[in-house]
Amino acid sequence: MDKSFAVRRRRDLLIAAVLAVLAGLAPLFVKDVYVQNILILTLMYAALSQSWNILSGYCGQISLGHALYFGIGAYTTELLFTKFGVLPWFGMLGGGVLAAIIAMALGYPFFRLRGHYFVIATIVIAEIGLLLFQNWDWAGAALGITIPVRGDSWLKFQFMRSKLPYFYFALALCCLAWFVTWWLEDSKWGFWWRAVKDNPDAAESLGVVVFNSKMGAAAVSAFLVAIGGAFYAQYLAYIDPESVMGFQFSLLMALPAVLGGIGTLWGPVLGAAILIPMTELTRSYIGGSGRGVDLIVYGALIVLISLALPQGLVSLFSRAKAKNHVKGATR
Amino acid sequence: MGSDCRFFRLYRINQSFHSITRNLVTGDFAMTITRRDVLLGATATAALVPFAARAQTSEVVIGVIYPFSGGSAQQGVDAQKAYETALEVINKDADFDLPLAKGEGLPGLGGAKVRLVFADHQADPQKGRAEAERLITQEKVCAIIGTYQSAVAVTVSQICERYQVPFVSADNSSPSLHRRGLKYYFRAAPHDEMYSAAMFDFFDAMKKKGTKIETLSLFHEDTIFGTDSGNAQAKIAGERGYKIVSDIKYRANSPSLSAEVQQLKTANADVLMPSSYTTDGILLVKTMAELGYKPNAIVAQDAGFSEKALYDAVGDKLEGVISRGTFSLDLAQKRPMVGKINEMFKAKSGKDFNDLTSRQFMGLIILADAINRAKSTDGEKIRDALAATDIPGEQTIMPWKRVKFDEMGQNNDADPVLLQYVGGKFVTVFPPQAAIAEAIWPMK
Amino acid sequence: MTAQAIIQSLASGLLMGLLYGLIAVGLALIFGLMDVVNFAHGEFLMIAMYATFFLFAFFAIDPLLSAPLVAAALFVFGAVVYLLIVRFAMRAKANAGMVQIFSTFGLAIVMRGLAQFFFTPDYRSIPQSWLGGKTVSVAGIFLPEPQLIGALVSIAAFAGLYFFINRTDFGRALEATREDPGAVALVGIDKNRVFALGWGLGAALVGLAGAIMAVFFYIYPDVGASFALIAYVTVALGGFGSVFGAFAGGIIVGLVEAVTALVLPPSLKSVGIYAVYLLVVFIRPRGLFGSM
Amino acid sequence: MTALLETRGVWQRFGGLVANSDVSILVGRGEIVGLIGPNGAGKSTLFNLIAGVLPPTQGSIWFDGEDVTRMPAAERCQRGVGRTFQVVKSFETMTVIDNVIVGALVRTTVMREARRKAHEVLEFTGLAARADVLASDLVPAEKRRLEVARALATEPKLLLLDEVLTGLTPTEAQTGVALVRKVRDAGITVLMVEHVMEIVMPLVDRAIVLDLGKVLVEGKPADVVRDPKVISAYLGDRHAVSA
Repeated sequence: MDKSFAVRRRRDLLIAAVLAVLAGLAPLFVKDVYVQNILILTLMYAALSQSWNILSGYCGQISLGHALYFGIGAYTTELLFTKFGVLPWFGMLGGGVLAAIIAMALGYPFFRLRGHYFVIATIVIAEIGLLLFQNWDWAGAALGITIPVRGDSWLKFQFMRSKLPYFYFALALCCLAWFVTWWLEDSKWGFWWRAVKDNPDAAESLGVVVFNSKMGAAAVSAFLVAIGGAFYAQYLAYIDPESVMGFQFSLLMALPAVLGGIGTLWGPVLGAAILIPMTELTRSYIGGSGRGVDLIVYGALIVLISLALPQGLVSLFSRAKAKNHVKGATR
Repeated sequence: MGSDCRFFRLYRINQSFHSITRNLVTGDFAMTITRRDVLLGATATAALVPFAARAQTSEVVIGVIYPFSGGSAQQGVDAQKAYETALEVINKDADFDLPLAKGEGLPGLGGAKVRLVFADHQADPQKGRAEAERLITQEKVCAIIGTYQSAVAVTVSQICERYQVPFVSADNSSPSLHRRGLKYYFRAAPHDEMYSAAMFDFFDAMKKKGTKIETLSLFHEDTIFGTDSGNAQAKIAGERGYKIVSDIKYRANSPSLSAEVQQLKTANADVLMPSSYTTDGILLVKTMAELGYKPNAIVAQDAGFSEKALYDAVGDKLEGVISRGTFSLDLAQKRPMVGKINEMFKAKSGKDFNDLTSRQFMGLIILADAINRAKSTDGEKIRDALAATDIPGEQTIMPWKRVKFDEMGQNNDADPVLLQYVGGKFVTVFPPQAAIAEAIWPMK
Repeated sequence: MTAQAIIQSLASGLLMGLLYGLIAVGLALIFGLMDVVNFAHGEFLMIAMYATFFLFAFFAIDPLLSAPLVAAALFVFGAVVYLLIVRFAMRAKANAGMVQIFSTFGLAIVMRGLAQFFFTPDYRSIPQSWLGGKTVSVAGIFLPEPQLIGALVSIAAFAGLYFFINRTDFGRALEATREDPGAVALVGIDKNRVFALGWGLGAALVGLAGAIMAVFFYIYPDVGASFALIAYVTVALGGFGSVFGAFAGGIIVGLVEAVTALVLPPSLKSVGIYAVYLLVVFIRPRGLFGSM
Repeated sequence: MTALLETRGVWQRFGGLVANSDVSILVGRGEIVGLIGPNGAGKSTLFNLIAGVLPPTQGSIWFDGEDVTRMPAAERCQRGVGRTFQVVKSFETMTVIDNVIVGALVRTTVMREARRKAHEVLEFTGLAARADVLASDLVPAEKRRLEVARALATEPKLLLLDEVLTGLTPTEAQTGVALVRKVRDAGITVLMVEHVMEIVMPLVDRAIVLDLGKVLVEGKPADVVRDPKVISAYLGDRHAVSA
């Protein structure tokens, strides 16, 4: 039994490595920048969703306010860069650390809340953040921050036309988020989180400090999401409060995990790989009509998938296996 | 993941098929390749053999980026009608004294027809940018025009700069846009500082005639448009010695504006200066009526206050409101083509030209004219042609002196006008050379 | 700031708050019945406003008269949404919370798309109606008639709801189903029927709110978004599932909004609402009147 | 025999309601102690106080020579207090083995070690064959056993069992009784709350009877059962009458 478990973990790692290599080779075949852009966004949302999944999927604290951390990552990086000339790489780390600290500071009161009270508190705090940035003149308020792009530079992490550096960064971020999840899944933290999600009282009785577990999950999750935010800001070279802190980001972090399979290792990647190209393509090819057809298609898909596959698309893969499993076990 | 890979493959095949057929038809290979691109592998369209753009092109493709879904989808829909009207003028023979109106298509490119490709940016800068990139690399557009939201114009113009494709900012009014040192950015219409300056010129003129205008209330929404407009107004008011008695920045699409209106009422300035989109404009006027606030005068920064929907809803309460604009149907009296073109637009949209749609129309005409003069679909040549643009005001549908871009791509000769809403329509009241009536002051 | 201005602000806030309560109560009712948060609640409001608008535009029925019609239409709509979507969402064994959040959220997007498709994204509003633009002025305090009537309708609706839940057979069935859905099956109550009726009732209430909102608000496919978050905060503030909580929550939200706009820049006025929500749940994690 | 657990004059009030008044009990090392009493006697409240779910209104609780009165549950678990729940609280989306690993992780952070330990406990509790089944797929009796297994994985000195034997079929109950004995033989002290006297009396070394929040009688099971005070306390309670 131990063996089968270890084998499964190794298999996951192997699949991930193969996928990462294949993804890394993709630009050899995909020359179209529009498609490259979709790939980058897919990888970025996969990474974000994977990070969101740590707090909301594994630890069960459903956050619809992660846009706050995304925005903090973006703003920290760009404020440091445009106001003080700090290289984005440091800003990115700084943003991550700041987001983690804020996540823990907020966790202190928030983690007492349960269910919808918690969800609404997360939405509300992200809204507050958005409103504050919208009114913060030093940070550009609604005008946002335009990042001066003066040519290709790895040091400043900016590139005029080539999308490849961004692509590989997004890929690396996605791999990082996946690997962190993979690694934590079979660790004290991973077990604690799942226990807290399923039953906090029982977890507490087994020596799990529920509060600390949630704090740990929040910090890791916020850190990774903020890195994503910093990346997005560099990629877009322009940020304003609505476009980095809007509610839509909180949703776009949650949706891939929900569609793919919440609280699973592969769910967010799978969900993002389907959802993001779908949203982009529906908008590009049927959105120009101004008649909302893209919204209808997109919304209907969310309804159908969440009703038909409550455990996400990964359950399609594991269903056959699970059947064997139960059979074997009852025998 | 299998299904999704397949999905991509199908999609790519479809794409290349698309581009191949398009290239066969149009022979339009506008992309150039730099050595760095090759080294980095980001050859964009390297799969396609690069050719120099040819003079003989049967079709010129222009990208149009607007919000077609979400809260401001209506602006996108209206814009589409405006551009289609301009397209008709360009591609068909029309007897107007406008560039390209006579004869079919672009004579400079052997009568090539202009084709528009519409894209939806959903008011999201990232999506705007992605669409701009798609239009440039896949649809092979030779120029882009847009975008309604200023925030989207920021990213779209960045992408255009990188690909050296001209961007015509038809209807963005944020002054920060042209000050970023972009070579490929052009705006024929005025920006908010010019608009605001016109308002204050008007106030100065009114004061000379003995009207009491000392205090102002600013009322602006909190996105880029309202913030820029509010800043510009506050700055000029300070310079010219007007006192701002209340400066209210409010959240766009608030469920209620009672508190805001209450403060405006308490301040009771000589002039109320709103910068609001349609939704908030409707709510503002209704709330003012409900709370019994009748300002002496309203001088609005366009946007919602030039929309038909707003006057349909609350027009009865707006008798005498003044809005800035760049367009006036009054011009039809002097220039009959303005009325005729307006009828063309009305047939498509059911609406008269307003400040936005007229700018959109004019933007495309100016862009097409430049392409025609460039005799090429090459981005740099079009850019040079745009930079050399000099169209006299009479050959536009606008009350402008002329269209000529400064080194930042801004047309400083686009004189704004102030229009007053009287008896269900707009009357030009300022500047004097365009005015056909005296302003009614105080309103109603 | 004069005393009169302050009183005016508070009065406006109170009237608006009662309307917020009316908008939110359907959400509270449905949650109380079956622990489901309808994330398409704002879109329910949106179609109610459109219904009112079209009844006015095509048949010249004043919003005040069409309110019951709109409520009835929304009742049917709510029940259908339950039977077609929510019923299945509730069957999910795993991730039940997620499934109902995202199925109703997806519905919200579809409804916006459909509204755009059928009604165009143009902004509508009802220019002339019995109440529109009329105002009662008491000692210099202006009380807009639409909001005033809206507030009265809200109070009446809450009173009616209270009577309905406590005094009628259906109300008792509702209450019993809420307490023990398994047990009511034994006494012959069809759980699905009660839930469908509950959804209908919740939607009818938001329909009522929509009809009144249509008098003084603009209407377009995204209009629900302006109210959705306020409605959730209102319900959570009062305590999920508590009908009285929604009433109190609405009043508090309205007043806090008005007061915040007096002391902070108005663009930050929702920050006041959000801050009060956070403050309340930190002290009472189940909201003011939440009992679960 | 030194006391492993001691409560000294513990009171617990919920508003006006007094659930425990002045309860002082001792549990010695290696004992199996039964905590019994009719409905509403305050057994569960006392149990929760000992497990650390909430602190008592008044009085103190000592475990292994240390005052743990205000110590949170997780920390008590680290000190060696393991517990089960009256209404089972399995981690439903996790497999049986993963449920137990959570417990084992209190003593080690090395996953391989925790997994080994978990397998060991599953063997011990007879759940080894079900290791890879989801907890939600277990039958009720198995879920009870899983709770015990999970608690055992934390290597407790004291195991608190909350009505683990109630509601089982006679065969299942017998297996349960055997398991509790086995646990004690492994050197773990057991304090079990049971409502139904007849099940526990043969099993426990000592019984403490609570009634109306107070300790009514304490002693050898045989003596307790015969005590008139106990009989009258249980009178009217249908389980006791049937017994």
